[in-house]
Amino acid sequence: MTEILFYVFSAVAVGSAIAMVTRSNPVASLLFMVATLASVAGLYILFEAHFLAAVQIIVYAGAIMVLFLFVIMLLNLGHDYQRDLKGGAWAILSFIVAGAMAGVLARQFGGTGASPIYEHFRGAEKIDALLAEQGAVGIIAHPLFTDYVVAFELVGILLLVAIVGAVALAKRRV
Amino acid sequence: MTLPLGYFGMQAGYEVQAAQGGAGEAFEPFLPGLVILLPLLGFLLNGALALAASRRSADAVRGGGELDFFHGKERPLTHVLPTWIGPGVIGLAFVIVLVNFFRMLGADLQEPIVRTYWTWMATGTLQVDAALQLDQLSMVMMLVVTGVSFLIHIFSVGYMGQDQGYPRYFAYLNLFVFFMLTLVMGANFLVLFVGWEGVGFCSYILIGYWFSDREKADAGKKAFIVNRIGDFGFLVAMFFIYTAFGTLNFTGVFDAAPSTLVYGGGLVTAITLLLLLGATGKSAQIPLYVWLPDAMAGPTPVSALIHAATMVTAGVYMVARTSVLFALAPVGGLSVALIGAATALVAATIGLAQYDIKKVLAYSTISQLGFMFIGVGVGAYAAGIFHLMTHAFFKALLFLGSGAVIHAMHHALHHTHNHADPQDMRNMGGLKKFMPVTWIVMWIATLAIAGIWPFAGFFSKDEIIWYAGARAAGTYGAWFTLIWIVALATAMITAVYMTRLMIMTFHGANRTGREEARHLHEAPWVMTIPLMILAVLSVFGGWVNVPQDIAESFMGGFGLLPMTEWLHEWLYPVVGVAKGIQVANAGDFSHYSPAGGGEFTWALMSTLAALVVVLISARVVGAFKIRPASESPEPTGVKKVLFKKYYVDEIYDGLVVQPILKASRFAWKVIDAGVVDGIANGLGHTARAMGWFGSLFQTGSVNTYALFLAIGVLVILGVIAF
Amino acid sequence: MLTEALVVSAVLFVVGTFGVLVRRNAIIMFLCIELQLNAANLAFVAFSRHLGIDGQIFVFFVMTVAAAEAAVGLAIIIAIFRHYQTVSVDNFNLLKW
Amino acid sequence: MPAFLESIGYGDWILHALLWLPLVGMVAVLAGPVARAKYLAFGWSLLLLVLSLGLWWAFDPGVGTFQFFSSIPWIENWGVSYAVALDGISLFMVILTTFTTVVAILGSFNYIKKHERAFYALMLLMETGVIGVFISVDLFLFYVFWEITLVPMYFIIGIWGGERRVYSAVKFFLFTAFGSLLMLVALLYLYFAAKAGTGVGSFAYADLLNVSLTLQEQLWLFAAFCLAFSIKVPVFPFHTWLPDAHVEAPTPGSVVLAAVLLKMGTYGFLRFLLPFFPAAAQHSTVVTVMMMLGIVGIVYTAWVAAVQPDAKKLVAYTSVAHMGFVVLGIFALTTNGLQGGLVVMISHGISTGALFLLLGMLYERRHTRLISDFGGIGRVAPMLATAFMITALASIGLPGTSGFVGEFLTLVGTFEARPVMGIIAASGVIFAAYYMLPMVQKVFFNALEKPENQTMADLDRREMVILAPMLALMIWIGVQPGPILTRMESSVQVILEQVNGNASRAQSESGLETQVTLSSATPLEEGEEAEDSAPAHPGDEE
Repeated sequence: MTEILFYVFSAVAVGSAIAMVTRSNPVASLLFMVATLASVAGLYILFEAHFLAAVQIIVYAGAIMVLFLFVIMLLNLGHDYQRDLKGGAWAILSFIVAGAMAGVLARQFGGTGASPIYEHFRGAEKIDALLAEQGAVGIIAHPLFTDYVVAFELVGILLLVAIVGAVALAKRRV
Repeated sequence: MTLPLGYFGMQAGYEVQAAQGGAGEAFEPFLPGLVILLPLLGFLLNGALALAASRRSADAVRGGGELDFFHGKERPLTHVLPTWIGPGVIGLAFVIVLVNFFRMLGADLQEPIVRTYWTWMATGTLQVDAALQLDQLSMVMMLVVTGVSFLIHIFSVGYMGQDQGYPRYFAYLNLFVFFMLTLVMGANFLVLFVGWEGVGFCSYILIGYWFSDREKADAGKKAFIVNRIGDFGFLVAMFFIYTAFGTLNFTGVFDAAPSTLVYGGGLVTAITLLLLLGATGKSAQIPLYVWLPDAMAGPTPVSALIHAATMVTAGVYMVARTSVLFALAPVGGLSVALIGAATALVAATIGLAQYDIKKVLAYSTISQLGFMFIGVGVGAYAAGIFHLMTHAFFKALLFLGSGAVIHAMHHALHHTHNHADPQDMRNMGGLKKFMPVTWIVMWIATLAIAGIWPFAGFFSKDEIIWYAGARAAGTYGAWFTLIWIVALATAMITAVYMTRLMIMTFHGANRTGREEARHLHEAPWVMTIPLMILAVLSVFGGWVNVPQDIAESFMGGFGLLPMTEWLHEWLYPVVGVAKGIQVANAGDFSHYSPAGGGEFTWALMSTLAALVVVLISARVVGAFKIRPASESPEPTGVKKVLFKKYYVDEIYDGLVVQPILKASRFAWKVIDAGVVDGIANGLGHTARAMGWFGSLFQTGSVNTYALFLAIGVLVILGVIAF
Repeated sequence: MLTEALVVSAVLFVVGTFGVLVRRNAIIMFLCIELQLNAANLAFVAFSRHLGIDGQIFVFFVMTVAAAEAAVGLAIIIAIFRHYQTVSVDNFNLLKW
Repeated sequence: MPAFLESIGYGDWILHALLWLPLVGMVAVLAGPVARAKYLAFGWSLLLLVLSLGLWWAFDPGVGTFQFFSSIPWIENWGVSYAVALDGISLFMVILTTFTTVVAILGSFNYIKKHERAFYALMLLMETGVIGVFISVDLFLFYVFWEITLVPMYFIIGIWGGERRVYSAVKFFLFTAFGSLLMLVALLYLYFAAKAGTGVGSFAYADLLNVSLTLQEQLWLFAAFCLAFSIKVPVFPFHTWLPDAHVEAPTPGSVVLAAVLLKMGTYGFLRFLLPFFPAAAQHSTVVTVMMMLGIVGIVYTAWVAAVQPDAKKLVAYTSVAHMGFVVLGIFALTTNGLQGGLVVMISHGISTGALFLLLGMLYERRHTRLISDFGGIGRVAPMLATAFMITALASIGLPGTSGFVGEFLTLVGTFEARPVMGIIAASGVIFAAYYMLPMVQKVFFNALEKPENQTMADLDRREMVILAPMLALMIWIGVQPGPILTRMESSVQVILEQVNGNASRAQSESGLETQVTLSSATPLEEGEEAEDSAPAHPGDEE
């Protein structure tokens, strides 16, 4: 079951990602992106990252993508769009570079599992135990407010600065 | 300055050890440092006055006018004090020198007295002291320098009295005497070199004394640069001496030289030839004589002091001082004599065709310096110094006399606003009735320089010619014979051009113009008294060194000349070593005569010949129809070549000066700005081109940057993966 | 399943990269970058299953930064659009030399 | 005097004071009012001069090695320390620096009209940098100060310069920075080579002195150091930045540049190049090349100088000629040559500094540097003309002035080592007259024709105060150089011993080491290995 779900989610994620990149209509792209994000959230669930999956749906697919949509609409890019894919040699060059990257990454990740690094991959049971003990939120929250509390605070400040910056930038000059 | 007439028990020749009378007492020098310090003090005082005066006149110039210091009721203090300070310090120095001289006379001085004041330069290996040396040679030079300087300073009081830069003039003149005394008193080569360059510098500022006149400033500059060429030779000679001996002290070098250096060896020959180069620069010999005629741009007393009596004889002094080295290098000595002979002849022939009275005297000086070079070159060092001394008397007299003439001419022409050249002899003529004193003393000097008995020049010149002939018997005999013949011929030419000068200036009809002639008058006493003193010296100065042969067989009988070969005896402790080396290696030929006959015969013949030449040329020149300069035609033919000084200045300009200038411009424009800077700028341009190439990747397009980024990531991934 | 998830992550990342390279629309480029971030997130999550919970913490931070980035980035795009009346990056090429 | 200095512990604090007090002054100048900036800077630099003069008595002439040594660890991991000391060579450079700074600041009172505070602050910063260069005995520290000096000079030329100031400032900066970077590379190589030898990384002068290097290595390192110093000096083919920089720089900038900055190059030759790479420094070809370059510098630049229409450029070229004498004297590797070179450095600092000041005074009056714009100035400004004449004579080395002592000793030293070179170089005395006298004549002599020259003012009191000590020094050093020569003699001997002693050692070892290096790793790699093993002996670090 998990396996099947994994492949389904993966297929949807990759397929809609490709569609997102190739669609000319920004709104269509955006919607495909939402689909990708949702499938990735599904993958998260498969990996027992329930909290992240929820955040992915709510914040990413929900808030951020809506923000994008707002901007597209605000700038009135939803219609009269023109095809903005670069063509010709440039596209071929990009494809070669991206393909080469994919090849290298695949070679790196798609190993047989005989690589020594996989020897250490024996932590799943431990995490399951923790999960059972602390719950999906607790398992994230605990380290976040202990070991990573400084980073957490800094990220908070970053968001504040981003808000101020966004307001300042987007504000219409009077 | 007359020398005390003491008779020293006398033996002819050099082989005999010179045992002076009254021997035994140690020589105790009297304040030798003060001799040098006094002129320096004078320079400082006069210099301060000069600056004060210059500031006043500069204020006037800035206000748009000219300040005439003599316009007011009385002369300002800045123009009064130098009259006393300038000659005063020199006079005091002369007195001190005289005291020392008498002390030295009474002592038996075999080794020079060296007074060390402080260590000048001392490195780990080199030690040079600021030290002065007193011996017979420097004593003679000190007497000549201070004595003649003193007279010329007094003369200058009259001659320069109305010059606006009066204190500046005396400051320079005092500074010159300071350096000249340093030159002759220095106890090592480097102190000598201080004076050597110092007098060159003073010559530069004194020639260019009227610096607002471009030609005069040019002449000064030329003198300094040409002198520096000679100084270069001297400098290199010092390097050789230092590396050979490890010291630059005269005593150290000369004591060690006979044992260290090989007779006629390459090292000593190189040293002597380099010293000779130095001497040709300072003493205006071929090939570096060209500055001296131009140097006549300076005030006439300066020409008398620096360019006749003292500075230009520094080369002769130096050769005599380093006589040991020259004796060890026969080729060096021969070169000195050859250069002297060539210079004597060339300068004398040029002197035949000049119209400027000072130019004639300038070439005459060069020619006479050539004689001195012959003297020191053939090994007759005492004879060279002897001629140096007598020449100082009569040539200073001639220059000062010409100065008096120019002074008078200048005033006369000034009164009538005539712009004719006051120095051109064609504008003179018949001056004897206006300036009888000058006329008489100048004739005395002329007879002296022409070599007529019993005037000073006769003895000194005759002796040089005699020794030149005597060397004809030894090695390089053919060369010495040539030198001897040239010297004889030059002596005759000397008589011709000097007679021509006298006739054109003082005899015949007056050519100044009627109005101008009314303003011609004799110079004031302050100028004529030095002339008269010098005239006395020109008559009797030669008697300090009468050849024994002549003294015994001719004049000694009259009891007129109590001294024979006194100067030779006096200088023996200094030049005796050199003479000994020469005799030991080349043989003694002092009594050889190339064409037979004894010293007395030749002396008689030469004085008669000179007399005849003077009389004949007086008649010939007197018969010429001379017109004032403005009406005279340009000289033609041989006369033009002589008048143009064999075009030597033009040749030097074309062969040396212009090529160096061109090379300099080439170095600047092509090499420096072109190649060197071009390479530097080229590197800059290359960097720029590379930057431009790199900037092609900066398209400004995000996609492009993203692609580069992706390629970079790919490369890093590839490195990790493979 | 780890290997497979990593391959998916790689594919998503490369697709995002390709999008950044070929799209001219600045907003879509942004979306592609978000895609790349998600690809990375996926890898993190996949690893966290085996190596510990820290991977998820990183994903959390990445999301926060992505949000901030999106806010500022979109604001910039709006500002640029006001100036040029377009969001095609071909027109924004003044940043050179 | 020595007793008094002893009682105030002079030797303990003087070097630190000289190094850091200018910075305090700089802050004070920047913080103070604009109107007072120049007086404050002048007073401060005068204080420093007075302080530094104590060195004259406190210094022990008999000791050739470093005196007043003090060292504090700075970056311990790299073996960098704040180490300062003084010997007979740097003594005069330090005093020359403090003296020149006073003169330059006093000479810029009327010249600098804009950004006065910044200017005087930069002058004081320069003083710190230059003194730092001369007293550092840690190569890292030395390099830091070496680079610091670039900054103020760059701004002084670039802000207060003439029309082409930016071009000149950039040229100056690029030329010198280029050489410095190569020197940095060589310095690091030397550092690692030393670390490989001893196992302890250190930039201290004494530690780097005895690094054993093969002849091949020495030659390469020598080349890198030599290039950096040669550009600074500047030696012949690298000299073209100097005339441009001098012409465009404001008067005080030129004075400092000529009097002090150029000396950093020759000081580097003496302090680092010769003792560090003795085998290379004695290598026959190297010596020949360096001496040839020195001679070319003397003769060639003299010729180029002679045809310059711009008086300041002329003097700038004469700087190159004088520095050619220094290079010649240094590479003669004789006592006379080295001491002569040092005296030329001092003499050139004073006389050329004075020449630039005088030209600056002329420029302030007439706003031109072209020789042809002057003429007959001697009549309206006799004091100026007299001062110029004396300075020019010192510059061309008339006996009795400082220039002669230096040039003579240099030439003697050169002649001892290479007679032919000595003779060719001696011809410089002719060409010195050839370039200087026509300039003097065209500016101060000849007719006073141009109306704008006729109202020119003579020296005022401030200018006389500037020039009087310089003129006095020129004559004093010319007449009585003994005290200076004795103070530098021991140090020069030490350097010569280092060159001769180390060279023989390096040569005896080089035969062995060349074979080793041919087959095995280069020393740099050895150094890295040693670095890895270094933590194994933590005790060695201390």
